[in-house]
Amino acid sequence: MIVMFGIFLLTLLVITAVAIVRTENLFVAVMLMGIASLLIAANFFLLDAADVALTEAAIGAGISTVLFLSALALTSERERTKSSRRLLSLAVVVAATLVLIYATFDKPRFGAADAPVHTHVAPWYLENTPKYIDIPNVVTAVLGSFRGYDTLGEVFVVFTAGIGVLFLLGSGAAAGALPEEKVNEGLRHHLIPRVVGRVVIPFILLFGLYVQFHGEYGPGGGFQAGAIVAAAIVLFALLEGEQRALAVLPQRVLLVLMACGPLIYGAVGIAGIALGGNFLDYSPLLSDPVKGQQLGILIIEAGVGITVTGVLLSIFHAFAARGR
Amino acid sequence: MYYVVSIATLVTMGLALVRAVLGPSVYDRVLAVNMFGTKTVLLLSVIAFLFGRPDFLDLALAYALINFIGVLAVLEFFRNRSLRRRAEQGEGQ
Amino acid sequence: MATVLDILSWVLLTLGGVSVLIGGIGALRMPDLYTRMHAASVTDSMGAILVLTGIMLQAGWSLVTIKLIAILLFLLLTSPTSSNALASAALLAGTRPFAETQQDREDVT
Amino acid sequence: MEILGLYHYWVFAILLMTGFYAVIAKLNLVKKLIGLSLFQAAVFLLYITMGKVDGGTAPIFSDAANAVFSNPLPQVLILTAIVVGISTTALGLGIVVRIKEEYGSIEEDEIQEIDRR
Repeated sequence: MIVMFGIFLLTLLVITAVAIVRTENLFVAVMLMGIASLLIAANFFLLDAADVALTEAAIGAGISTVLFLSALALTSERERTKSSRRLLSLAVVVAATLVLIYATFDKPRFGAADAPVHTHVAPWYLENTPKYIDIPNVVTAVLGSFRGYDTLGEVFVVFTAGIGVLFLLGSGAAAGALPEEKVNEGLRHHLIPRVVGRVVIPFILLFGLYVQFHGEYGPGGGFQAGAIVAAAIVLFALLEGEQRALAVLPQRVLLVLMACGPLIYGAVGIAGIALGGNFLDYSPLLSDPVKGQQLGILIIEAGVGITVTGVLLSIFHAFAARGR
Repeated sequence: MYYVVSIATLVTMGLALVRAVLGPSVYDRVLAVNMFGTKTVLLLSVIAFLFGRPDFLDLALAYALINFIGVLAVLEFFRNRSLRRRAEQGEGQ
Repeated sequence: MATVLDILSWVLLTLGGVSVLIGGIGALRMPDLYTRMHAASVTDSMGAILVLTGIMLQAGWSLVTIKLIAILLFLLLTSPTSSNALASAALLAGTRPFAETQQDREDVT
Repeated sequence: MEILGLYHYWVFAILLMTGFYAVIAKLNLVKKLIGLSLFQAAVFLLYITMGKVDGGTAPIFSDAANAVFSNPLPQVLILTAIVVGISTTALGLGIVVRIKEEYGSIEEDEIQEIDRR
């Protein structure tokens, strides 16, 4: 039955995707992307990926809509011209789809337990997580410890992307079209969102911390928590004006936060070497290797959370500053 | 009994998607996204119980908390646009 | 006692499902933005209250119930807020309510 | 039922190619980025689909004994990829905004027209 739910949601997702591509109004496309994100998160949840669903929720529900809308405000809301090679593209795409669908007939059936993916390293992770790390959430264990290198790389990619946006757009303010007194006041004149926002923002921050530090025991971790905290501050900036958000967390602080994550992560790795282990081996951190692993995961998750918050907020402020 | 609620929610999601695709105005699409968000919260809560893993309610909680940021961003977007248009008209005169 | 709770929660869940469905149909069939918003947002809150209370009765007293109460509270706060924000965005952009009779037309202008 | 076992992969194929169509057939740069996001989402879906095991549950240990767990590895890869995806999309949007400021347009053909002059 739950499989049928998944199939229904996927069908809705295909309809949404086609509608996204067909519409010429970019604002509508962004709104439909919001729906697609909700559908994808629900699907992840049905496919047993609670952690991934939480990440998609944290990113897709707020940040990505806000970013696309600020980019639209700076460019245009409509597609103006139509390509002359639409028919050719359609033919290519249909042919490629058919080839891909033909290729799927060789794939193991959905949910097959003996599929090649499940016979390689995954059973080892499931079996040895209690032994080496002893935390309930295997995803966090693999993310933080077994494949710590991977995650280090991803943190650097996020960091680099944030730096890239700051290089392109600058962190300062550009001259803008809005009259001075109207700038930066956000939705301050809309009483209801403001009051509700004041009530909700502390809880979002609290929930972010919960997700950050409960990540070893339930769905959560640095990536999700970073996005949730960033969402709370973006909400604050929307309601109270961007200037006040910058007063709370100035650009300088955000830059430091961005750099903190990779530094903390790398420092933990080097501490492992200094204490006689390998790079990113957390076992020597404490006398008990299992406790050492847990400590290492806790610290690097905190680093990841700090970087993700810093990068997402810097990106948001960079786009918002261009709009002035 | 959970199945009845989930099916009702899924059908409603389908109806909301039809509204989002048909439009006609952009606000109808925002309305549909908003509806879709609440329905997703309900669906996720119910399915967490269907799975027998109610500790996954965190996901529904995340959506309940941050889903309205998107709509507020839309409000801010339209406010800025009308301000900008007014400023341009002011320069034109 | 357990049977009473079960029956009560089933009734609540079914009513919740019905009200969610009514909201969906209303959002599809109503003639203009504001009536659609009315159909969607009111049943949103009603459906959330009924469904989540129904689940709560099934869950019994635990951390799960607290989480469900939190979800319900935040939904009741944020969902009407976003409806309000949407309505003010639409009014700001100059969307007028649908008017069927002469009296209505005079009222909205 | 046998044929439905591949439905998830077909949706992946269709979604991937819908995104790809937006990238190659649309001239608007923001639309191309939206297409790329769809493309990305399709890949995420493929990975997570492959990790699912019948009768499994999320790979988070609970009190219930003898549970079957789905594959944690694809979930780890995609979890980080989602955050990387939004950062790189933001980078792309930043480039588009700069292009708009320099060229006054975000349509591919108009930009090429200006370049040719």
